[in-house]
Amino acid sequence: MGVPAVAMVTSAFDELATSTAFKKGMPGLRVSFTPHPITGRTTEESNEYLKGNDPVSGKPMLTEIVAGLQAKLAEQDKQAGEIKREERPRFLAEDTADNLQQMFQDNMWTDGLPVILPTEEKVKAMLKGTSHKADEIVGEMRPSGPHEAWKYTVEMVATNAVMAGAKPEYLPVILAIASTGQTSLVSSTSSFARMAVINGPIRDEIQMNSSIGALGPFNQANAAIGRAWTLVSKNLGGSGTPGSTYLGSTGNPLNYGNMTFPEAEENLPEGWNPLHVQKGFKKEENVVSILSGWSFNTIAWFSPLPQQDVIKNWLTHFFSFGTGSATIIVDPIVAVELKNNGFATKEQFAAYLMEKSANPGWLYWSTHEEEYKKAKEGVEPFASYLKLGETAEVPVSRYVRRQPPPGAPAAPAGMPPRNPIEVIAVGGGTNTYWSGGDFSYVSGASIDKWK
Amino acid sequence: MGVPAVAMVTSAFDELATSTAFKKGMPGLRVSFTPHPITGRTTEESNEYLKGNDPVSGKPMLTEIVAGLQAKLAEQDKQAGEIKREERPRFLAEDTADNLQQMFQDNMWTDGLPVILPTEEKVKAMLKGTSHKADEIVGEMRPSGPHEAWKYTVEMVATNAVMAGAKPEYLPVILAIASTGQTSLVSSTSSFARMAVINGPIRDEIQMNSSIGALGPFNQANAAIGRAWTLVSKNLGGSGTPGSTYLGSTGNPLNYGNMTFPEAEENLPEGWNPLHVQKGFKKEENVVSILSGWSFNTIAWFSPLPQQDVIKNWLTHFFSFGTGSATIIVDPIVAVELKNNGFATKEQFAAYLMEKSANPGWLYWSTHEEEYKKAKEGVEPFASYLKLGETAEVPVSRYVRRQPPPGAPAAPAGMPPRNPIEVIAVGGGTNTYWSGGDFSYVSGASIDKWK
Amino acid sequence: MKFVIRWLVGAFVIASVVWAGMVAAADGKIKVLNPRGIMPAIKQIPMAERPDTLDGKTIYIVDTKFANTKPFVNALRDNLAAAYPKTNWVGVDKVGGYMQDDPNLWAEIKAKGHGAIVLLGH
Amino acid sequence: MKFVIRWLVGAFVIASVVWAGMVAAADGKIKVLNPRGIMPAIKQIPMAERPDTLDGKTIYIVDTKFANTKPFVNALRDNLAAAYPKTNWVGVDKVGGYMQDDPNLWAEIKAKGHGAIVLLGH
Repeated sequence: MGVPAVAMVTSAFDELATSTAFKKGMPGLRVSFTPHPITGRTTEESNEYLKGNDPVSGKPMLTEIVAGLQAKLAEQDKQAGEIKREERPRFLAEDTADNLQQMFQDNMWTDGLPVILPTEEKVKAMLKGTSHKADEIVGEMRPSGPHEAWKYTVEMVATNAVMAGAKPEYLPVILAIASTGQTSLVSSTSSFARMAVINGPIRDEIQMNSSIGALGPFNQANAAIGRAWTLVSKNLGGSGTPGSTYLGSTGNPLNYGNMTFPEAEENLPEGWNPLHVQKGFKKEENVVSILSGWSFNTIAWFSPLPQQDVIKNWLTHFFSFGTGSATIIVDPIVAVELKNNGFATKEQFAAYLMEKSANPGWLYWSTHEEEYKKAKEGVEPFASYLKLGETAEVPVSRYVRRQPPPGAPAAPAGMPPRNPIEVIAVGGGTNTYWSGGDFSYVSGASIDKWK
Repeated sequence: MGVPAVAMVTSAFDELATSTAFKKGMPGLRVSFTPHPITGRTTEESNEYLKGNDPVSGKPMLTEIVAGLQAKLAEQDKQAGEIKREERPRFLAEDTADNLQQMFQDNMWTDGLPVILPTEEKVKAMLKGTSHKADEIVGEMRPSGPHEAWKYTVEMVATNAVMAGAKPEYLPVILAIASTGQTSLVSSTSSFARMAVINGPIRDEIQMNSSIGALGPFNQANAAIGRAWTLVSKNLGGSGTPGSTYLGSTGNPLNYGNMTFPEAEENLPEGWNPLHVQKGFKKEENVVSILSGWSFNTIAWFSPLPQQDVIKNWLTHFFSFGTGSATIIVDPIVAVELKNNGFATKEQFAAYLMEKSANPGWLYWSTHEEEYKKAKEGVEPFASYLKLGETAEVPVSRYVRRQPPPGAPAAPAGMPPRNPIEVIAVGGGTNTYWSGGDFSYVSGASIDKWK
Repeated sequence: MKFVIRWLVGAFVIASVVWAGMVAAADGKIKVLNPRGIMPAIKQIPMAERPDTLDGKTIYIVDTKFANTKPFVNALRDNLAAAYPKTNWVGVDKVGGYMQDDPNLWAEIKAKGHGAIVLLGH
Repeated sequence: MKFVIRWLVGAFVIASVVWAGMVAAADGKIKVLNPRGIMPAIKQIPMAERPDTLDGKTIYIVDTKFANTKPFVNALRDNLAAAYPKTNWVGVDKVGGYMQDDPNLWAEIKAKGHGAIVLLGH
């Protein structure tokens, strides 16, 4: 900024502030810490915080802030130039298999589970899964917008693919995911989840499961590709160290498998396009689509209503708390029922959901009590909304109905995406069930490009 | 039954019907298959099915049913006695590590991810984690009520613990989970998820993570214990073969890690008891609690309302579609806020949620349109409910407020549980977030017993 | 010379032993424990003898009451009755949900019926 | 005899080679690839010189607008103003959400201010 500055950060972000200041080239940055959290504190509570001590340094907070703005700098604080990073040898120091397994765990290079150790022989065998050169740069990835990006080569992705338990024929899918630059472990204090949907003939060639149990731990390709994304995110994308490059307060259990599954394309009703075709790819192309969200509900609820109304009713209520994004995952037999009920395409069904799931007054006001109070006090636009009555829709724009053009750069990690409702079919048809969550489309990448 | 019988099953359950008939001792059972699904079919659609062929045998359906009831039995259909099962040698045939890894995959003895191969040396080292004898029977487990139960010894559990990547000091936790007889892969056409919450000092002794990212893939103990449950369920509990012992149509992504985490006990506000103490165990005991549900929502939603009202409002809407069960997972800083807002115990907060989240008329009628129609037609009790008005609560009993006494046998897998709302604290306090889902308490088991 | 020969013989013996060890290492096979549990024995149940004809017999159609399957169950009864009018087709509901046993119903079928069609799944 | 000795020498050579191989196997160490990516270089940024005193100076308090933190930000300004009344404490909001840059604000602070307190997180 060019002027003396002090950063004020709550004590929960102790590690984050220190490591970020280093990575941004200002290791001597003056930081004052407050007790955590400051969100939702009253003026009285805030005064108490400010009259107390920095919980990290133990010094009185106000004095520390003023000292940070006027105290003489140390010599090293005035330096420019490059700060050296740790070296990156191609091989690790030799050790026994058991010691290496534990070392990968202790360094947080895994998801907490054992890996296949990436010997040169195994990585070479993995690289047979692609025609690309081992030293070609695949992309760069960061935990979220403000973090630094790391780069990685085809060999580095192959190394993590070996670790995840992938077969060489899965490598193009994993390279395609890595090429999007999307981490599966977004660093936000909210605990993000990600989803990877695979379309095209490669689904069968590598024997992925789009039938019974497709979302669960029942198939090597589904599981290993999903897990490879986690390892790529940690080891190549600089993500996933709790407290510095991962801040999700509780964490998200969906990050274990990253919801990686193939769409049940062949069981879609006629006229319903697979996800990649909806996004502008050709049907015979192999494509991975990345989606981002937080929550996953699997609905086993019988109702005499037609499925479109059950889903619509659920969505209306889900939206009263969500981000306004939604992805509906339907069993193929539900898709067929929806088709039979008059929805000729996925897009028609999505449009129906978008139109009909807008919040009626009674639902809007019951989940937005503060706005209700303002409306009663005559504050606009809430007062006008209230005049519309209990059953009319509150005209809050939930969707930006435009879609990013094909090939447009993906939204940065952690940005709330604004996309239409996605509809994806998967499952074995053992029952007319469906799932829904607040996932939205982030980007798609060609798998064929990485063959 | 003692009379000629024909089973009619939809074709989606082809494998299930065949394997179940075998396991129940009637391999020659006459089965006719209908097209799938029969749920939600009209009379016209049903007539069309019945005038067609059995989609499995290709024979006309009605003729086949009648033949099954009157055609002469084959000699083997009249036999009694024992049917031989495959043998169970203690060791597998020797092979290379790579071949064994792939064999475990191909036999579905893993979750799709690589395992640590359970050599005698590694299993012996694992067994040092318990004082129990290797050949002691730990329990029995089945995929769901109607399935056969398999039994397993301490050594068999240790073998699967090695495979999952566990350390010997985790073994008592894994044995305690196995001792409950609860599979993590419930076989139902709905896709169940399970949760394992660990309480007591062992959480720190084995370095589990109850802080930032606790629910995600960031800790060896959390991850390996959760995964061991999957392997135990598959290999010792006879669960998890899609189409025969697993029928969840889409599968549940939460099954990868089985939501296995320690409660952040030390950060609970004073007066808030840890989960195991609520269930009748002593605070210093080490206990694992099993919960069952389907859906998980992580809520990152700011509101000027106090947290109890945000959670209550969300729950009201969630309940309009759910099972009536709920577990709320709060960050410890949310727990402190709730305490400061007047909830002296978890139970007080749960009671508040139970009382206030009952469906008001407008919500009930908007999610139960069929009942609404009946109410308008004067059908009771709906007509009386409707007279209560839009804002009054519809008196549908959602909760059975009694709790199973300590030591009572757990409900069988797949049974919809009826329990009070559970409140569990976990997370690193980086933000005032919370999660909610339709999980309910199934049973608890002592870990110390298996030390 | 004797010493030298002994030494060489010794070396040869070592070579043999080491060679054998190396074959095992190159072969690289390892032995691991069986990860699977103990399956119960299966008691085979003899199936009931079939009558020569269903004419004049009573056959129960047992609805195990999976959700929204009533139209199909009724259609099954009506289609059978139309195709085989000499048989008495009786539709019955099993008590409780699909997980619950109904011994009274099985006893009734045994006493009054000559066969049963049991609907499972949806 | 010459032949026998050659044979024995041959066996000895084999023994040595095999022995070396066996030592490596017993030691059991393996070499694996580094799983980590390429971190960028860090350009160190020299920090701005501090004034001797804040008396008479203007210090901006920049609210990056995390949710529900306004009472704290205002309390910070009021407490500093009460404790250090000779300094001009100016509260400002950065535009947009916490992920958005605000070059106009940084330019204003540089032109009119002598220092800044930036609030990050919640």
